[in-house]
Amino acid sequence: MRGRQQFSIHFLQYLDPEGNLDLPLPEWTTDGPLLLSIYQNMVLARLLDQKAVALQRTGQMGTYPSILGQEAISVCTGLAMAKNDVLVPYYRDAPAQMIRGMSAAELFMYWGGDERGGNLNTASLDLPICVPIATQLTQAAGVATALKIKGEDSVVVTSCGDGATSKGDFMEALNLAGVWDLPIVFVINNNRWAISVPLAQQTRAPTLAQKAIAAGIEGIQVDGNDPIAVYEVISKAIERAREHKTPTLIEALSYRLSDHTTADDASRYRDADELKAHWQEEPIHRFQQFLHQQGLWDREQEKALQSHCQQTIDQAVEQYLAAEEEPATAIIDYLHAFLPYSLESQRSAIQHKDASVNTEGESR
Amino acid sequence: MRGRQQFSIHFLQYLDPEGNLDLPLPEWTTDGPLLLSIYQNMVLARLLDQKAVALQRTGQMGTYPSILGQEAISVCTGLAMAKNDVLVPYYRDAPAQMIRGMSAAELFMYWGGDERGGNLNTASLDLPICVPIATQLTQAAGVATALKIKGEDSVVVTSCGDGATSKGDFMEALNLAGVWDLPIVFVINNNRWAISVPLAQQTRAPTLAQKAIAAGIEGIQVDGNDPIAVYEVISKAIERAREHKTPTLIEALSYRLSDHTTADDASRYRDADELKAHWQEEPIHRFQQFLHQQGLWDREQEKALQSHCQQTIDQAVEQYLAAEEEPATAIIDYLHAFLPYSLESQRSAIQHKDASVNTEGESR
Amino acid sequence: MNMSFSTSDSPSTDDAVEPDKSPSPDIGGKIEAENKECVLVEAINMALHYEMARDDSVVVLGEDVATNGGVFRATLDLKQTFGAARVLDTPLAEGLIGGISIGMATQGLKPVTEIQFMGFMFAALEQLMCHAARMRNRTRGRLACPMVVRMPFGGGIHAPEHHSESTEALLAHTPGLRVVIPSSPIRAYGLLLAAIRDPDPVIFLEPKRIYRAQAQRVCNDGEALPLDTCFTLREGEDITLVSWGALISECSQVADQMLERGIAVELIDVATVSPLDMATILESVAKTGRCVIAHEAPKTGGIGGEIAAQLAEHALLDLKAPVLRVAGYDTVMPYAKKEALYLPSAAQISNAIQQVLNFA
Amino acid sequence: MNMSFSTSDSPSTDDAVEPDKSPSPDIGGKIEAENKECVLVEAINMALHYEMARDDSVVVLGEDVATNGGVFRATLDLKQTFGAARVLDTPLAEGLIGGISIGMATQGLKPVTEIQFMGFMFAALEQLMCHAARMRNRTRGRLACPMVVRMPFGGGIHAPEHHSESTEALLAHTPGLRVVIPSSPIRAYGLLLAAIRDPDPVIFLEPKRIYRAQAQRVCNDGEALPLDTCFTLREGEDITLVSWGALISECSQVADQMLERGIAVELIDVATVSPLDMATILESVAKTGRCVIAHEAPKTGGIGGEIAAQLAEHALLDLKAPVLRVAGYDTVMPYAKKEALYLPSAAQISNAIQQVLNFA
Ligand SMILES: Cc1ncc(C[n+]2csc(CCOP(=O)(O)OP(=O)(O)O)c2C)c(N)n1
Ligand SMILES: Cc1ncc(C[n+]2csc(CCOP(=O)(O)OP(=O)(O)O)c2C)c(N)n1
Ligand SMILES: [Mg+2]
Ligand SMILES: [Mg+2]
Repeated sequence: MRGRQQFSIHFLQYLDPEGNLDLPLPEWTTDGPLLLSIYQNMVLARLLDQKAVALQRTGQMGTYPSILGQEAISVCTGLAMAKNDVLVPYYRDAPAQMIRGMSAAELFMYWGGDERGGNLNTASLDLPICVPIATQLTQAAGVATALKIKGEDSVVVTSCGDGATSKGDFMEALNLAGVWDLPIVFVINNNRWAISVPLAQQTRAPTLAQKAIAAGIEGIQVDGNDPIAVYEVISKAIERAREHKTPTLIEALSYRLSDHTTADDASRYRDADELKAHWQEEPIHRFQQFLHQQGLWDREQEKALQSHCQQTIDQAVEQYLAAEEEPATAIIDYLHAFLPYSLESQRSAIQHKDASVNTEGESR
Repeated sequence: MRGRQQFSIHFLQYLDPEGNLDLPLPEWTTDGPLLLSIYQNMVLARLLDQKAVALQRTGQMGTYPSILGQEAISVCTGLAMAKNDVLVPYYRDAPAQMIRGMSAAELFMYWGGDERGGNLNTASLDLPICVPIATQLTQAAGVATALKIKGEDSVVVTSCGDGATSKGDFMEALNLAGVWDLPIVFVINNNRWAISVPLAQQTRAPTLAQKAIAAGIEGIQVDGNDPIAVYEVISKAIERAREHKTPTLIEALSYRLSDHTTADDASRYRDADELKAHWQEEPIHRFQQFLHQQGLWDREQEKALQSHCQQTIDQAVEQYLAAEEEPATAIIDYLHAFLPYSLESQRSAIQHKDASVNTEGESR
Repeated sequence: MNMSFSTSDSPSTDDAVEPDKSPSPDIGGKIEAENKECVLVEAINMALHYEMARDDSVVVLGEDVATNGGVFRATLDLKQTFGAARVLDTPLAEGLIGGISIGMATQGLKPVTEIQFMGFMFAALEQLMCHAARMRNRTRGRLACPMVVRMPFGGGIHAPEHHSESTEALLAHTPGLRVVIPSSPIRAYGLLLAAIRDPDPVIFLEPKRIYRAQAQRVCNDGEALPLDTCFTLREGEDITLVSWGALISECSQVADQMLERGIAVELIDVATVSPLDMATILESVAKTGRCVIAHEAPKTGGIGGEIAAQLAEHALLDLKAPVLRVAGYDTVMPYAKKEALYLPSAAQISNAIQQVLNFA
Repeated sequence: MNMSFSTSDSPSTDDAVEPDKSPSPDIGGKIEAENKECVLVEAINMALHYEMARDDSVVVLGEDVATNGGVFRATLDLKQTFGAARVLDTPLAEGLIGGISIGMATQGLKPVTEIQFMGFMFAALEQLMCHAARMRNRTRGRLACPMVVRMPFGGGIHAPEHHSESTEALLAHTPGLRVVIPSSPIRAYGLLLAAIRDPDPVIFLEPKRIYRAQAQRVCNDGEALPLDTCFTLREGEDITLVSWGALISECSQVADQMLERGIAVELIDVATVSPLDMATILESVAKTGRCVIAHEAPKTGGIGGEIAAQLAEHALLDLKAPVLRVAGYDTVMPYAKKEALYLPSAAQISNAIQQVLNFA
């Protein structure tokens, strides 16, 4: 006896790199303010990203992972989610986090080496970003399980990079989402590189979306630099998750136009021509062209937007640089809800050491 | 723009549960001695398994995981491999290990709590069995990498259960096999249960073979109780691995007719009817019917085989029970190639303690 | 799959991150305090029943914990009583189990997670050490991980490879994790309740060798024990004997024998190996001047080393003799045939005590 | 993918599991012993070059180690020199990296594996602790794991979260693993050669804070250092100061300051934290009667505790004062802004010494 099971993976793109339409627009695109919001958030994201790099370069912040060229994915993620949904982001998702309430100052704080950057200064149940690759994904599955147990109608959106799909956690989370029918959307930012390792050295799978097949769930590939396609796919997946408690894996194809982080030098391992070619596909120019074509955007608006963003960012920088330092004991005060008595003497030692650092200067 | 990628998973079966042919036989089945060897090894495997359970029940051996009903998979694995191939087995692969040189006494030793059971008393580079689920799979990928680096034409066969496919290691290994073109064959013994957890609670994927799609490699599902199909699929996969350095994932559908181990009681969680139904599909009866039909086997031969197996097993039991104990210091002597001098005093303490245990009896 | 997530039993999670060490006085009459003669694993089961009834936000998950009630039956009947939405059989993946527990805990649930054997915890360590232990700190208190990870541990039951290890020191060296080890049914009951109610992650290690050893009368009154206090099991003037887990029985035995010979052993059950209650131990050693520490884990780098080091730091002048440790050898846990050779014995403990007492 | 597995450079693996601590005298003239002024990370790179040239069975693997030469450039130029078949960029999965290293090692190769930062080792622990550490024992010597796992560790470079931890105690408490920590270019070179040549798994922890600190003249002669000996960096009669890794520089600094005040510090670099060479430390303390131990890892359960415990066991009568430990606090490693507050400082070490010296 022979039998056969068939599976397929679709790819979706509305706007080509020139901003021209490949397909008839989905219905929601009649919502002009939403289209503009996508654009405005992408521009803000890019300018903020530039500022973060500048802060690092001038010694005012630590190592930072730029999201240059991948703004569409994160912005559409943030805009497609409802307020009571839960975001479990990875470290190139600042735009989504900010749409959901994180301040730019908090972003700077986090990468400036200050834990308060993970507080998000809100009552949100979003998880903070996650440095150990892919570990957020099983946590996200746990969040989705909790929402389901609690009978809430909110959903989880979680994200990771292409490299992260090689780590077992990725598949474990996908598999659980399938078997427990979890209200969750996985978004892969496939920017083609994991530090110096190109996608072709991560996997032989021609798409990352097909990894969904292993878990028996829906997988789809989308042009991650086409905000229309990204928003369409993410919002539909969120809807499905909310209404039918079914998970989706989305592979958003993009490209890392920057170095991996400010500590990296991609010219060591990456072809200049490849980089140049991908600049032709980046999302902001493409979307601007489209909005122009649709008569939704002009130079005046652009100018106003730029200056508004600049102002927001300047304020954030100011706030960041002016922030008072946390007390020394903060390094132990948040370890447990209550300080175990056995740590009391260490807590005083920290205070004492801080005093001596303050009077003697950096004593190391 | 819309695009679509297609994937498919095939299922293969030659013999139905009554031993009747579904498909024309593959060419290698003209090799009568091979067919008989499959049968004989399956019978030996079953009798040995019974003995192992009996040894446990009578307090002469520790916890033991029976392979009742899954003999075809492991026997065909062992027979399809070349001598210089490397087996990286899981704990229901004793038949394959024995075909490759492990003695029955070593099997008893291992489950009797004696490390010499992992020595395999041979110069083989096969790995010993692996208790932490799925961890053998990435090791197997490493073995395959080594074979490839060394330019050898041998291949690796590795195995696991259905439950193991939920653990990240499984996917990590599959993915590496794809991207590094490794000469490796993964065999899943899908016996439908992971202790008390049925397959439907492990994954929503309708087949386990489709997990190969996530790694961009070949996957195939086979009736694991049909020795013809199993041997065909495994030997073809080994051939491909040897000649083209391409990996394959094989899902062999079988059923765990026994409790999970001698420490388990499956009646607590498993329907008696389900168990009964699956007894109709077990491989030995099926294959015996087939051999009868082919005129390759008769009652006399069966009788001779049974008594030969009994003899082999009795000898092994005798050897096992008569084995001299390892010296006490064996528990530290194999930790490193050379005992670090800091452990010398512990080594003498072990000797000393052993002496006191021997004179005072069990002192705990 | 047959897991029903009904909205009707949606838990109230208002007080999810609030500390709560006292039992609710009114739990709708569902549970009556009863004295039950039970063994350690039954006491754990009783505590789980109690707390799931009291607090809707408690959920139980792990491999084989639901339908099968756990391979040691610690979670018996929980699924029947509290439903499939609160008692979850997970796929086979410890990293996943760690991760989902964290995710659930951040959303106001209180997962009580089982790792089937401590030897299988390794795949979960990334989640436990990098995330569970840090979530509160990383978010400056916004999110927390009120979760318990239960693991049977230790040797002596003639189990196969990887089923008999004692690696509590790895967990105890991880700031942000509490590590708790009961040594009797009563302490198992009270400490598990405390662990579940603690607003932070607690690793709860169950000495499986004594799962079904001596029964005790345990009062099912929902009374938790403190999570940061050693238990002085018997007082004595001559020497302090410090241990935890299954070895407490050998230690008691030795203390009995010693008493017959006129030697009064003060026996301390550490119980909460992290954070360590050194105050109790120091006070005892200040009195006795002598100390022996016994544990199953390999000696080097075990928690016994930390205790001895703190004695060398804070009690040097009290010490009348070297601090001896009776512990596992620094080698891989042997298979069943030789595990007795590895495990610290009463004779070894008693020898060490004698040696310390004989010290000039 | 561009990894070419040509059969032409098939390594000879005859002596794969044979111990081999001496450099081969004849390596075809490919390498000439040269003195090179280099920093620690360069010394590591030099040792890797040396040993890959000398021994065909050595392969290097990890994330970003091939084309990029490692994020710290420790594996620079290895791929160019030895080819893509022996220098492998792996997919992003530490568990996988651990597993394939073991698989390779069992087949006669000698993998030298990089975990990009120690903070990412956790997913590999199941492989390292359950398998690498046990393969020889489990097969009664039939198979072995001659592999090295290199990991940059420790704080002080203002890196993001999870890039600054010191969790060597977890590894050192695992029988079957050796744990080695160099504190200078010369020791990095010699210890790494020894680690690669050792027939068993060695964890090689690289103190990244001093990767590019003070250069030293290192002789590229393939001479390995012993793997089970502390290095006494300076002798002194008054107090023993024990440390390892990056902190050795603060310790030297403090020793200098002390000398100016007439106090002779004996400074011991533990270097091989497992197995521990206690003989050297005990001998020193027998002479000085006083001891301070300094390490970056959290104090409780750190290796300092083990050393102090052994002093309390074997040197109680030698001790003229409590054994003090200067260590990290028992908390999560803080982010960059506050890492200096966490890290033990020269001032703290010097205070501890003063305290011990002042002890009646
Ligand atoms: C478990 C783990 N291993 C290694 C690293 C170091 N590291 C940081 S980012 C990165 C590459 C991630 O690539 P990808 O998933 O594609 O995300 P991208 O950065 O490209 O967005 C690596 C290896 C890490 N953070 N965590
Ligand atoms: C990492 C790990 N977790 C848990 C266990 C305990 N355990 C032993 S066998 C088993 C079920 C395995 O099921 P499956 O993979 O289907 O193999 P089968 O036993 O059915 O052949 C479990 C959970 C283990 N050995 N290793
Ligand atoms: Mg990427
Ligand atoms: Mg199974």
